[in-house]
Amino acid sequence: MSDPLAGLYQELILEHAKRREGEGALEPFDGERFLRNPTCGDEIRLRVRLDGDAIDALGWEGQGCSISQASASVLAELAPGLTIADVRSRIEALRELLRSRGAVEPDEAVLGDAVAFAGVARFPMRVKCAMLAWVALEEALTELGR
Amino acid sequence: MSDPLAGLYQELILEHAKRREGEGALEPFDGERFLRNPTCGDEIRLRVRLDGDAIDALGWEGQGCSISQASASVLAELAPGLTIADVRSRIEALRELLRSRGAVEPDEAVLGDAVAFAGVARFPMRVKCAMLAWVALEEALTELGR
Amino acid sequence: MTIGTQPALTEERIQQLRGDFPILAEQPVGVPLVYLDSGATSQQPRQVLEAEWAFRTRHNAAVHRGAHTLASLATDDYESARDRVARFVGARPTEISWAMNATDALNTVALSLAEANRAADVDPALALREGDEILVTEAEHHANLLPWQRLADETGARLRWVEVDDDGVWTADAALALITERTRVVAVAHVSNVTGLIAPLEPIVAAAHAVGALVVLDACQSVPHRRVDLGALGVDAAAFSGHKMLGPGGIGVLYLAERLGAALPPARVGGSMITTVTMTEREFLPAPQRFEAGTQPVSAIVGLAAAVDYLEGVGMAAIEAHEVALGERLAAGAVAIEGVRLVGPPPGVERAGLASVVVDGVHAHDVGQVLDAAGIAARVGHHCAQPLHRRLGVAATTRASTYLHTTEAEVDRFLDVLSTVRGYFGAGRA
Amino acid sequence: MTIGTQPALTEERIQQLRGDFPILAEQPVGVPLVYLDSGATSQQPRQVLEAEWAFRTRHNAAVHRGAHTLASLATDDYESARDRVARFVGARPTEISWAMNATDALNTVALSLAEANRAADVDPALALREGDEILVTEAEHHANLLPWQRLADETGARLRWVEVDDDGVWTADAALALITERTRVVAVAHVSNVTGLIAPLEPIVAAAHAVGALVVLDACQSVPHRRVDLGALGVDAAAFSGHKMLGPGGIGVLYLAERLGAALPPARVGGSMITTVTMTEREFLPAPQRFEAGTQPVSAIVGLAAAVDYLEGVGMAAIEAHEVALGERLAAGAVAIEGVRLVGPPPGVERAGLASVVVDGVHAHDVGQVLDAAGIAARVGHHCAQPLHRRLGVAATTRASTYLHTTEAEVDRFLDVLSTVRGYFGAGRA
Ligand SMILES: Cc1ncc(COP(=O)(O)O)c(C=O)c1O
Ligand SMILES: Cc1ncc(COP(=O)(O)O)c(C=O)c1O
Repeated sequence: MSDPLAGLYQELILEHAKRREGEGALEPFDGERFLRNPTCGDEIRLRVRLDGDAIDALGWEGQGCSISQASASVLAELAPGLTIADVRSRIEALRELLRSRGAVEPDEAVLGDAVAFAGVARFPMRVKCAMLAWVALEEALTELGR
Repeated sequence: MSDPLAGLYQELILEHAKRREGEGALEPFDGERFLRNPTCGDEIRLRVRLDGDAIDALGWEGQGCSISQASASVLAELAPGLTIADVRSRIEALRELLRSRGAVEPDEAVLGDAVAFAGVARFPMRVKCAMLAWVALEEALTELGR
Repeated sequence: MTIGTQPALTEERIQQLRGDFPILAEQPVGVPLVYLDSGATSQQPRQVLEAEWAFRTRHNAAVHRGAHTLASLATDDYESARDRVARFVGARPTEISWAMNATDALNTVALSLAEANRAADVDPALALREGDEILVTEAEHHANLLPWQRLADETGARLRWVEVDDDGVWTADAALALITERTRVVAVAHVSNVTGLIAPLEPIVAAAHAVGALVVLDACQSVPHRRVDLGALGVDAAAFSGHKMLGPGGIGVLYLAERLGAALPPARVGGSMITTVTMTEREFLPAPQRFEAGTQPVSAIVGLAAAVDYLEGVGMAAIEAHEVALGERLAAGAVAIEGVRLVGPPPGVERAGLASVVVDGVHAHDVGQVLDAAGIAARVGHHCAQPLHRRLGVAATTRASTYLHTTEAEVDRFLDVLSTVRGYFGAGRA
Repeated sequence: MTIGTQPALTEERIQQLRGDFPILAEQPVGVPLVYLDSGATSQQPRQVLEAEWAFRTRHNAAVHRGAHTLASLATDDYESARDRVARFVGARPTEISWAMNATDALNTVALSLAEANRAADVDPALALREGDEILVTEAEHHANLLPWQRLADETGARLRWVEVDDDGVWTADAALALITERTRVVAVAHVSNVTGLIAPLEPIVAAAHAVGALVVLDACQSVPHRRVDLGALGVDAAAFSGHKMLGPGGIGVLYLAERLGAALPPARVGGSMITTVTMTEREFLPAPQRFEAGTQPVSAIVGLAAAVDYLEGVGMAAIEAHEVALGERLAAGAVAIEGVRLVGPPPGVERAGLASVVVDGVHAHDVGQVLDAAGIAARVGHHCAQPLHRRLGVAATTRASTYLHTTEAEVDRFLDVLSTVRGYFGAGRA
């Protein structure tokens, strides 16, 4: 395979796309958000359960490309146990990384497995795929007033 | 004045534009036609009275540029006394001359003073002005079934 | 070898034509570009660019307005372009008016019918009432579906559709069964942009006209790729886009057969399409000017006429033969790959020069990415045909679409890379 | 000398800029071209042509659709152009969508309001009912009159208009007297294309908003020639055309303030503006995509952004100062000629860089012909403003309109030739 693709589809991503961490309808839940990427038809329905100021659990159902599915899986692994404020700042960090076109260095301490999405920054058409689950969580929290 | 203009505004045209032969509301009349050139707002209301197979008289009212006014005047001078068939063929001759972009030589025997419009053929935007009264007569005759 | 009066598109001839398309020498990902997305938008030969450059630097002015010489030169270019485009599709010049794109042209027909329907003295030929029907197919592009949905909603008419089978194919019989005395409009794509299916127009036009219905043709994927004689087909209206036929963007063509153009009110109103305007009243010019409100995209129209000249120079019969062969090669090649599902007519049945496929277990977006990395520009998504994709049971497909400059080697390269996709994503492994 | 941060348009600077406009070196009638018809359509600098050439030969592809690299490059160019055009007029990028021309943009607003009005649950802010009023002026271009006439006819609202005086001038007071609780829409030209009058917008916007009416601005003659900040003006919608601002034809700009863009349904429907489509239902994307059905004129949009860059490079303040001075020179020069009547504000009152005149006893078409023979391209006719001309008591006027490349010498040449017209036709002689 040629170089650019390897940057995009890192092993970790392909692996998460198969593992689908957190897939399933979470019950009970506090917030829910359905998002759709009209360009390619990616869809996600994401549910979040809170525990005070922290994320207790995430669950998602959806279909889409490997990037969007992997990204949901990574998020579902990363978020539980973190405070809402912390999760929000990590969502922002991923957004900044993906929009940087390669100018920003990913920080594994902040992003966890999501550092693997650094390569997406060079593929502007895929940024929405990688952000889909994360934006869904962000909007679910906002709807909850958190 | 520069050359091209002299070709367009021949003395005969400027003279007819002032003389306005046939101007006025003809009474009684057999056919009438109102035409408008939307590009420049030229208007003409032309009436025709027939005498058997021949044109008995023409009358017109209108406003417009010197070309359109002169052309109405020339027609009003030329047509009376001619047969309908003859007038129609002369209208066609003027049309052919004006659309020729200079390729057709005008025939004074057919067109009378309208030979002066030969220069209009080089000004495509003015062809409609020069044809206005003539088309009005043609359409008035057609409406009369003649 | 010649096809019609033009040389066939042999490998040699194609290589020669490719020299006219500057973009084909670009390497956006660092390897030679294989452009298989002409169905979305086509690339422009130098001749089109040069025609526009000449117009803009020598004759540019407002047309049909001023009396000055520049305006006269621009008007000549403009009307000459209309004549050439009209001749290209077997239309009279007065049957051709301009739009922003084909979508705009199709909207114009539907909006104009809605406007006609609101008139106090509705022309019975144009009237749409509750109980009337508008017929489309399940495979339509959104551009030839949404305007009719809305017209149906507004008038109370019912939208009906010809269903497709599991491959996305529909038949003349299915269409004819739905054309009844209630049918007022039949709107259909000449060639499907997803399946490559060529619509069985002849019986449909006959049946529609027998019940007094209008036939509106979405000719976006036909006019660029094969000889289409709209007059001979007998459709009432048709739409296509310059940017899909080697021409510039920003120019769509609306064909309205003389009888319809004379009856239809305009969708857009404004300057250059009127005879008399007062503060409360307006009277319109006859077609085509009636449908050309405001300053038209004259440079793009000049470019489109240059594209038409170019296509005629190459020969539409030669282009069609070449692309039909490439379509067959794509279809046959796709079904030969394990885990790849072909949409549309099977190999051996005529299709246009395009093919859409589904790769088992791999999302189309990922397929497109693997192709792109190999320099292959193909299109992934629902191709503005969501109902069709829903019926096929997939969110998205991957489409390769050809044009006169496409080589067999490019098609083979596409098929080659396509065959590696499942392995790459580990699909098919247990 | 500088104006704002840019050098003033001195004779020397203008000569330098003229070098960018290839067409200004043409001689369509064999003498140097004096182009005084920028108000109808402007000429394009090489920079605009080159930007489009580069786009079409290097990045051309369908935007916002494919996943391939070419499509990504095209999308970047497209959105960057939107950003630049938005910034140029003080708008957010999401407030800018594309149209075929300004006429199309104005029709879109009126058609969308009609569509909103047909909805089951009409947004009260957009509702138009019998007894409601739409306000325009008697001086409007047909593009900003006919769509409102039709909207009034369809909704039962009443069209009212601000009357003009014998010179074609109207006042803020006259407008304010007509803005009442019944007013739902005020549609007005920022700068008149016939009189050069600059509309007193501030009090009108305030009064309209105080009664909850929308303000729609026809910015065709303002945005190209002076700095316009649509956000600061507070209008709800605005329209202008690329071809009048050094850009290509085939691209109009529709500005919809965020609150209106969020509420308005689309006029055109089709691909690329939807989220979900079934055979009977459709859901639309938010603005601006909602208003961009089908393939957009991407090359023209890229060209328009290059035009905007060029205008900003020259400096809008410098352009405005130059053209206001030329407008004054035209007006003062015209009234000094015996038998010539000036339309619009008298000399000494600010006007845009254009002037329309009537030559006693000579039809405008004949005036234009004499000018043309001298190489002067001016516009004759009703300039798509028949009601205004009817009020002025003339069928047609002769208009000279300037741009940044117009010199004082060109204006003087126009005035010189104008002063010979009556003599030529023997008008004024007894
Ligand atoms: C004031 C005004 N409004 C509207 C228009 C219409 O613009 P367009 O023809 O580009 O649609 C024009 C130009 O003709 C104009 O000057
Ligand atoms: C079949 C079909 N119809 C309509 C369209 C719409 O064309 P445009 O985007 O040029 O308006 C397309 C192309 O996208 C198409 O393929």
